[in-house]
Amino acid sequence: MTVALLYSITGFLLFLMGICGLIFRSSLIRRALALNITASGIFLFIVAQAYKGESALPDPVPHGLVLTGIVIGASATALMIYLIGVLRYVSPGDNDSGEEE
Amino acid sequence: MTAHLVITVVLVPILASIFTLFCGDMMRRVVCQIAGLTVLGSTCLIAYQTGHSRDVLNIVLSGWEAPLGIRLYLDGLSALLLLTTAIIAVCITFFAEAYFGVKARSGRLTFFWPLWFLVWAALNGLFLSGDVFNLYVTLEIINLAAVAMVALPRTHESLKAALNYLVIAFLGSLSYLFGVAILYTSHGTLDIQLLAELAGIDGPYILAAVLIFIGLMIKTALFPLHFWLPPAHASAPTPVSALLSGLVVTASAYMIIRLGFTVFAPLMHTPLTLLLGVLGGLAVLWGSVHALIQERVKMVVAYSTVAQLGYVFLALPVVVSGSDLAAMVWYGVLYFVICHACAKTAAFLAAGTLINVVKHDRIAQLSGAAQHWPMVFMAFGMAGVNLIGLPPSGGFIGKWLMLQAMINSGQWLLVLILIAGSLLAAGYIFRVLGIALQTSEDSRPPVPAPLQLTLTTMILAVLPLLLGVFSQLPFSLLAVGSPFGALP
Amino acid sequence: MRVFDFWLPLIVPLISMVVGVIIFFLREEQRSLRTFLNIAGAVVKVILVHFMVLGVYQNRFYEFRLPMFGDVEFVLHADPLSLLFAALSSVLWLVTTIYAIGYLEDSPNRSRFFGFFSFCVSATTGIALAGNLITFIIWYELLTLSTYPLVIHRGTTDALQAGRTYLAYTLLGGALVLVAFVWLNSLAGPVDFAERGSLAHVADQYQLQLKIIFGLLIAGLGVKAAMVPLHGWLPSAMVAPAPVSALLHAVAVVKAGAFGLVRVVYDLYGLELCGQLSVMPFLAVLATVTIIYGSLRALFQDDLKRRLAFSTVSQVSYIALGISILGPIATTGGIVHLVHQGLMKITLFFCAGNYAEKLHIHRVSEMDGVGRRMPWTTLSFTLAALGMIGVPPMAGFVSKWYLGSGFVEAGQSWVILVLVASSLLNGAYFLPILYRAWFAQTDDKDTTAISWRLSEIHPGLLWPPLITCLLALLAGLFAGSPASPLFWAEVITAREYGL
Amino acid sequence: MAAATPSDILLCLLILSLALGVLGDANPFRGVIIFIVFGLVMALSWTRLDAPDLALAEAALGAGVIGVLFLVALRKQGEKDVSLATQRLRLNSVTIISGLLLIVFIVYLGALGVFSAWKTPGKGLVEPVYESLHLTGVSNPVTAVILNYRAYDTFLEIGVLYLVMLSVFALQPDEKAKFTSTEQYDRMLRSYARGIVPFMVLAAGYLLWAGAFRPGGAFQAGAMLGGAGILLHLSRPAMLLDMRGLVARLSLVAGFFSFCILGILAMLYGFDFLQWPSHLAKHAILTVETASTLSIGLTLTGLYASVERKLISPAIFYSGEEDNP
Amino acid sequence: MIHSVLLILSWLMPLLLAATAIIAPRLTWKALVFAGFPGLAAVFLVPVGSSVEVPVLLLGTRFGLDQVGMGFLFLTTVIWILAAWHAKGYITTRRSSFGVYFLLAMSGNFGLILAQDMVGFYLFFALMSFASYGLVIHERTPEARYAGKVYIVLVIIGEVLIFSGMAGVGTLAGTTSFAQFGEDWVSQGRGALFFGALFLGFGIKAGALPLHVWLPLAHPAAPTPASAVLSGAMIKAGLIGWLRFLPIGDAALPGWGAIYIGIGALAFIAAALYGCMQANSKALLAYSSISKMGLMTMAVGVILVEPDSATVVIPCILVFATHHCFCKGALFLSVSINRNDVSPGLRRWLTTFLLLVPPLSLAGFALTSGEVAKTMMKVGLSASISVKALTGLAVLLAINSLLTAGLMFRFCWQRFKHSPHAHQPPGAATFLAWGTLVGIVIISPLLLVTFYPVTLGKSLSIGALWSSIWPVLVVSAIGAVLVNRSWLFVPRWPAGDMLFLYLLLTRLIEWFGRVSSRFATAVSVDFLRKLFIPPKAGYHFKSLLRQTESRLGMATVFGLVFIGLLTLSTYLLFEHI
Repeated sequence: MTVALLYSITGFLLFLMGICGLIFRSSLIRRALALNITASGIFLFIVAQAYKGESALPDPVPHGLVLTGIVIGASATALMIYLIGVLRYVSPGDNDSGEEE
Repeated sequence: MTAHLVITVVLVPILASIFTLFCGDMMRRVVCQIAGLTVLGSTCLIAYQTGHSRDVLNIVLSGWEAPLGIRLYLDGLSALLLLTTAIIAVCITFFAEAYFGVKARSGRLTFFWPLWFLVWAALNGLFLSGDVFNLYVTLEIINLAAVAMVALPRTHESLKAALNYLVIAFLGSLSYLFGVAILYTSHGTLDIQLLAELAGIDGPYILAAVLIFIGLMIKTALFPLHFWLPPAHASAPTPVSALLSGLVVTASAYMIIRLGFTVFAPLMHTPLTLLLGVLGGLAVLWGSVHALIQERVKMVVAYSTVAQLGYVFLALPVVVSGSDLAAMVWYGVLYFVICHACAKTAAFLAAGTLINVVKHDRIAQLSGAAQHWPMVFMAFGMAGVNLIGLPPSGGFIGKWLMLQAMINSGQWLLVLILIAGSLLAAGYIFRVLGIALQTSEDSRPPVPAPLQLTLTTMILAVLPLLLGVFSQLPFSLLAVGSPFGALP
Repeated sequence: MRVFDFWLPLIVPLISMVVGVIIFFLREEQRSLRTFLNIAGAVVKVILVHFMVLGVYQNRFYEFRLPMFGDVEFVLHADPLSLLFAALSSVLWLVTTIYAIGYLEDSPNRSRFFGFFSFCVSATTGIALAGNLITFIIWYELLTLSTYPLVIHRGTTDALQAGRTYLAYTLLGGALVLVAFVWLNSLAGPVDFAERGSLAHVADQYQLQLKIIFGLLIAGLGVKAAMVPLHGWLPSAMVAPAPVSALLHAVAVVKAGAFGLVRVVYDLYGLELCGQLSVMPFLAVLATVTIIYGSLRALFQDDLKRRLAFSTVSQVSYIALGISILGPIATTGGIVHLVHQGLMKITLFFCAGNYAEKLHIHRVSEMDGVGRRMPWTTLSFTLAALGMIGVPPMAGFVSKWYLGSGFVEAGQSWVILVLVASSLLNGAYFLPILYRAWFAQTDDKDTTAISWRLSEIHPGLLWPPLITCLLALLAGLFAGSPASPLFWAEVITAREYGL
Repeated sequence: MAAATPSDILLCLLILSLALGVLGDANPFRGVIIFIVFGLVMALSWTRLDAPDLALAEAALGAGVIGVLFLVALRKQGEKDVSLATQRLRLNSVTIISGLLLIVFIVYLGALGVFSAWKTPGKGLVEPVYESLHLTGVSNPVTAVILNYRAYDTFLEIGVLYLVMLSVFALQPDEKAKFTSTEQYDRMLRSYARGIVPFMVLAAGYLLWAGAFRPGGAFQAGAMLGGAGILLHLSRPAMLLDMRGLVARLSLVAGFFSFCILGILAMLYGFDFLQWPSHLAKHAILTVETASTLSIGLTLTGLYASVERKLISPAIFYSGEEDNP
Repeated sequence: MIHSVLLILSWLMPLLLAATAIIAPRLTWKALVFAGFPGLAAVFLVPVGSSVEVPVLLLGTRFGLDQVGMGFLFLTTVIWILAAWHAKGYITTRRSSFGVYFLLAMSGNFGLILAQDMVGFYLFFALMSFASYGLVIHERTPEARYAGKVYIVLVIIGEVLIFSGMAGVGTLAGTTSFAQFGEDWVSQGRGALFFGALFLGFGIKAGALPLHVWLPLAHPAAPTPASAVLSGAMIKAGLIGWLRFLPIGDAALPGWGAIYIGIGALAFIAAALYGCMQANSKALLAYSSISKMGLMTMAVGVILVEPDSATVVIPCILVFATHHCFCKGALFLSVSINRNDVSPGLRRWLTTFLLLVPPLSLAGFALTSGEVAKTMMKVGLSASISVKALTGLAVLLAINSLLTAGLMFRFCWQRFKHSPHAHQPPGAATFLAWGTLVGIVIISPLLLVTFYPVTLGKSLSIGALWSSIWPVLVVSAIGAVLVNRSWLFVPRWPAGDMLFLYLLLTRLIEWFGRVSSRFATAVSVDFLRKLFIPPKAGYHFKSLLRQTESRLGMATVFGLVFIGLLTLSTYLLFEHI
């Protein structure tokens, strides 16, 4: 049970839990949370696989990927939260400024 | 020289996106047109050069060779896709300008243009990208921008559709990302060509393949995972839904074909393709039947997208039986996808022109519309010809190749589904045309459709027919760097 | 002159297409320009086709080849058979255009009508000149597309319903033909239509498949040729305006199906293979059933155009019957009937259109004493009807004569009974109409002589039936002369049978 | 390979339980709080797997900014939104079936030997990165990867941030956001902000500079700057600029634009796109980093402001009527 | 050169005149009489055996005049011209339409005689048949329309039968011109079938027994000049058809010959008997024509049995045909003449004498053409048939002469006793035409003798004279006794005899047609659609679709599908390692 395997499995489990959370929760904020957890799961897996042991240097490329992933995940979540806010503000049928009915 | 030309195809729209953020109304229009035409020009040059030199181009970015740095991969397929995207994009740009009209000159709709050019840049980036993770990033840009544009009208339905779309697309991207991660961990590189060489069936490879394929299936709205597409496309403003149905969905279809035939080539001969084929068949039937019962033109066209994309997967089981048939499938599917992009955009633009004039697209109230706006329905008809797959159109050639492959491999059920799909497509296209061609009683003088809208729709409607008749050039271009060499 | 020979087969279908496109963009008011374009296009087309006819007669080689994708090519090749059909459609298009201009004098959206009208004829000529399978399908489907708007031109609900049934049938037919051709293409590679069939190289390997493909082709082409189980669309498509039902359902669409059958049997499968596969009896039985069924149904139709439609259903199957009996005379009969039936049937439809337009008569029961009021139209109707029955000197007799003697020569004398029965049935449903037209008991007691002045209806509507009726008469009367369709049919059969 | 120590197992169990807490918890507010804790624990795990850069980014961005956004979204939601009401996890047929399917899926993966493959991860690209590290102009390998080896990815990633800001602008209601009078903000928050903000900016500057040779870099600095911005927004809205004004747009675009300009310059000098010549690499990376930090910081602040429905706008431009809800 | 022009002009002239009717109807009416002159000129000027080739017309036609053609052309042209002349005075209503149909029928009749090839023959035969429909229906009375309907139905059946027979013969014999017919085509393949078709086809026109039903209806209905031509010339077309098509004088066909003779004899007797019972004088004459045609059918039968007797029998047929044409024509024309329209005195006696001559001639009274024709026929037939058949023939001839005498007696009695319904006196032309025709009848014995010298000796022998007189004397005696018995029941049988059988048949066909068409509509597509697809199916189907679609949209279902696909694809790929 090496470090890499342990964290990879945790990451994989996080990924699956995130998907289940996404599916069984209908509220949008809960879904945003679930998506973030899924993303963290993937990143944990990547970094776990990049870990080469105490003495060896870890592989920086996955780290770079994860960094980019985190930023993208964060911006996507931010957009989602913003949309949730706007949706709550715009009541159904209110034709704010759309061009058709 | 072409290396720099290729980069400009990605950079120019980005610069345009940035400039449109700052300049005033008149300047913005000029910037849009210049950017559009320059990208169109450079894609034509690229296509000509790839067709002429007949060899594949690998462009190294930031100076580092493959495993470390990122490579852009330009072969016939991506050149043709770039060209088609450019043509469609220029038409959408001119259409959107006339469509939004005064509304887009001030207020929040001015931000449509930077978003739109960013999507165009990401599309070009995606078609060129030779790196799996880079594909993820470009795909993510396209999806987030698409979500934003779907939500543009800020009506309740469009926001709900946008949120649904975002959640599903984000899930698709994440599962794709996980697949990429697994590929990297087992092979140590992210470059498509290198991965293709190292491809060998083992545990992680299968998990990666499953995750990537399902992620992309979500993005291309294949049958069971398609429910997000119709509301998103129908409630978005027309230029956006044209962009979504035409280009965004084509991008993920392109990725499936690209990865399917390079990185996951060994898996092409496994029962996985049968599953994809079955889902494709169901998509064709389900989408067509639904398109038949819709009340709004845009919903009809949206469901038609679901149906037409089913064909991409329908032909895959044929690859299981023999490699020479795989070539026919490869060419057939790609040609079909390209013509479908033009035709679908034309259909949506036609619906948009109609909405711009009549302010609604409920089919029931459209009786006699063809009398007032013949050109719009002529364009819709021509686009319909390609969607049905009737001869003069490129779609027909795609279907002809797929049909030939299916018959050679003896898959008669697929032949049946393909034919049924075409007939059902005829059903919903002519349902709309039939009602429009009725003689309407009210003789109030019709508001003439703006020329810029009708012209752009007509150009895009004629394109698939031209691709159908003069199919020699595109096929020779497609043959450059294709995994199967020239069409047998 | 090589270049001219290369481009000519393409120019002929393209003329009417270009005219069609230009007309589309004309506004409704530009009536004179539209008329000029129509007539000019038609005349130029007729001249070019006849130029090609002379050329082919001197064995010049006209072929247009455009590679499409892989080894598939878009081929337009002018051989005697194709020119026969092209000549028929171009001449009748000219006449029908004149008629249509007169008929649609003040009706709405005529630009759209004439646009699709010329598209449809370019499709017909394309089908005639098609040199291989894929070109044939392309024009075949284009024909469906361009005829649909014409069928629903009036825009009424039943026109739409007719359009729907028309589409359902023809697209199904097109799909069957597509599957058959693709299958054939995969079995035998890219195949061109050749004088004596071009499937010899795969004949022995794929006996069963070739039979199934033949069945599919018969079904697919049978839809347009209105063979029995698939003829439902023709009577209901009579809702279309008269010029449409005249040119399309008597000549272009129906003949395209029949012409397709001729092409498949002679230039694709070839005689020996058809004989070898023994599929001909199947076609013969189908044709016979259609002939009898069509005539029987026509007997009980009170609506004039529906009666003519059912008569077309039965008459077109003569061609199929002629082909299915493998003998030179029977083939000539079948091929020449292609032209003769077209001439006679279009006259009948023109007259029906005139009655509907001038006297608002749509039903046979209302036709009492119509001969007195419109003598010239009824005269041409009578002559054409007699021709359909097969009474000399009209063209109908010549083709029935060749069919009859062909069946005897081929030893299939039972087929003559079919001819006899159908002639009787023709008599049974045409003669009452003639009786009503000329001899019926009209209440108005004017016994003055019929006034034969040529002003009974708008000249544009009067002259076309007279011209086509005259053509039918001349084709019958001077069948022996080299200018007649019969002579050309014999040239075709001579080449088909390699005599 | 290093064997898993009990502390690792504990850490993983903690992570999993926190994730369960976030998803399973009935009350959404508590879910968000647990999510923030989850983010911090994740940062802890990054340090364990010696990826300090990621730890910093996760802490600042993942837990920090996103956590705050979730909190603001929750506060804005209020109770009336039914979806927020406490919800039990419905155990109906669909959930059971998918649970079973998941188990079958995991069993199959095990049988496929996926997990055994994960035990010994491949060697990846460690050697090539460290060999040519000296050419990249920076000593921190992660910064080298994201700003030199795979600069194109980071270029597009900045594009994503730029894109999100664009969408936020595109979806703001047209009417100008009304600005509230300053008294509402309590004294204590203002004085705290006055104290901490300069240090945060200084720390961001340090992080930016240290990125070249020690964990840190543009994103972490940007996140820190964002945090500072949010704090400022909470305490003294008058201070900051109107997000949609010209200066704000310019700064937002700075990172993305700088990448473009430098890439084009590289191309003009005959190098590949985004290729920094070794001697100039350090300076190029630095300029890009500063520009991106600035735009990241501002983007995050703008995101926060837009989610809070009040775009920051100086009093001078707009009248003081009451802000719409 | 002149011959070919005449040959063509004889049938072209009436056609051209008919065409002019469109422009100047009155001119056509005036020139009606002159239409027949080119034909008459051809009879005298064109030598037998000359022919002209028109390759362009139809499938290459040839017109010529052989011995049979010459004989028939003579009688046809004479009767047509005189009928035209008679019609000038007789027809008052719708003159131009009568004129057109008259001219078309004339052109058809002349053309079919001259045609030397099958297709040309068939063309003119059809033209004559269809045009004469116009003549039959000219009066527009209900009886005329009914007669016209029966006539046209049988004409069409005739046309079709002839067409199929002709097609068969043409291909089996390999040529379309009559001259090159071999006789072996009958034995080939289905030769018998085509022979039968030709027999029936021309039998209809010639009034052969089972198919004669249209004759007794059409002739009375048609105006007198038309019925004169119908009965005089057109009925002979069927005979010409037989002579042209069938292998006369080539192969011996005993079977077919026997059939011909049998039917001919039956007609010969039964028709005459039925004729006596007719009240309408024109119907009476029609039946007498049928019986006379029966005799000629027997003659043809004899030729078929004894091919080499053709050279003798054909002249007899020609003689008998000419005689019959003139007498029958005169009798029909006399129907329109009424004794008391003429001022009393010498002219009335002359008319009564002239009225009596044709019946006597038809009955074969001494020194009349009838007697000449009958003796010639008897001599001709006896020369070629066995002795036993000869006695049968003599008996037949005797019975027939008795019956014909009876017919004629009844005819004269009806003519003189009942003055026809008030019919305004016909024009002078009618009288003159009738008078000339009777004159021809009177001099016809001389004409026949000059044309066919062989007949002279035999017809003057005492035996022949006696055999021609006794039947007339006997009948007139009986008639004189019966005529003034008022109690006498004069039988009146309806005109059409076997018609009711055919009507039953048509009823049957019509019923079958109705049932099959109802079945066809029943099995039509929309019926099936209503049957199999319940009415509201469309609506339910749509709502079902929408429900599944929305259910698919639910997140949970989506998740299930997502995970399902994951497991399914891993399973699929699982065994593939």
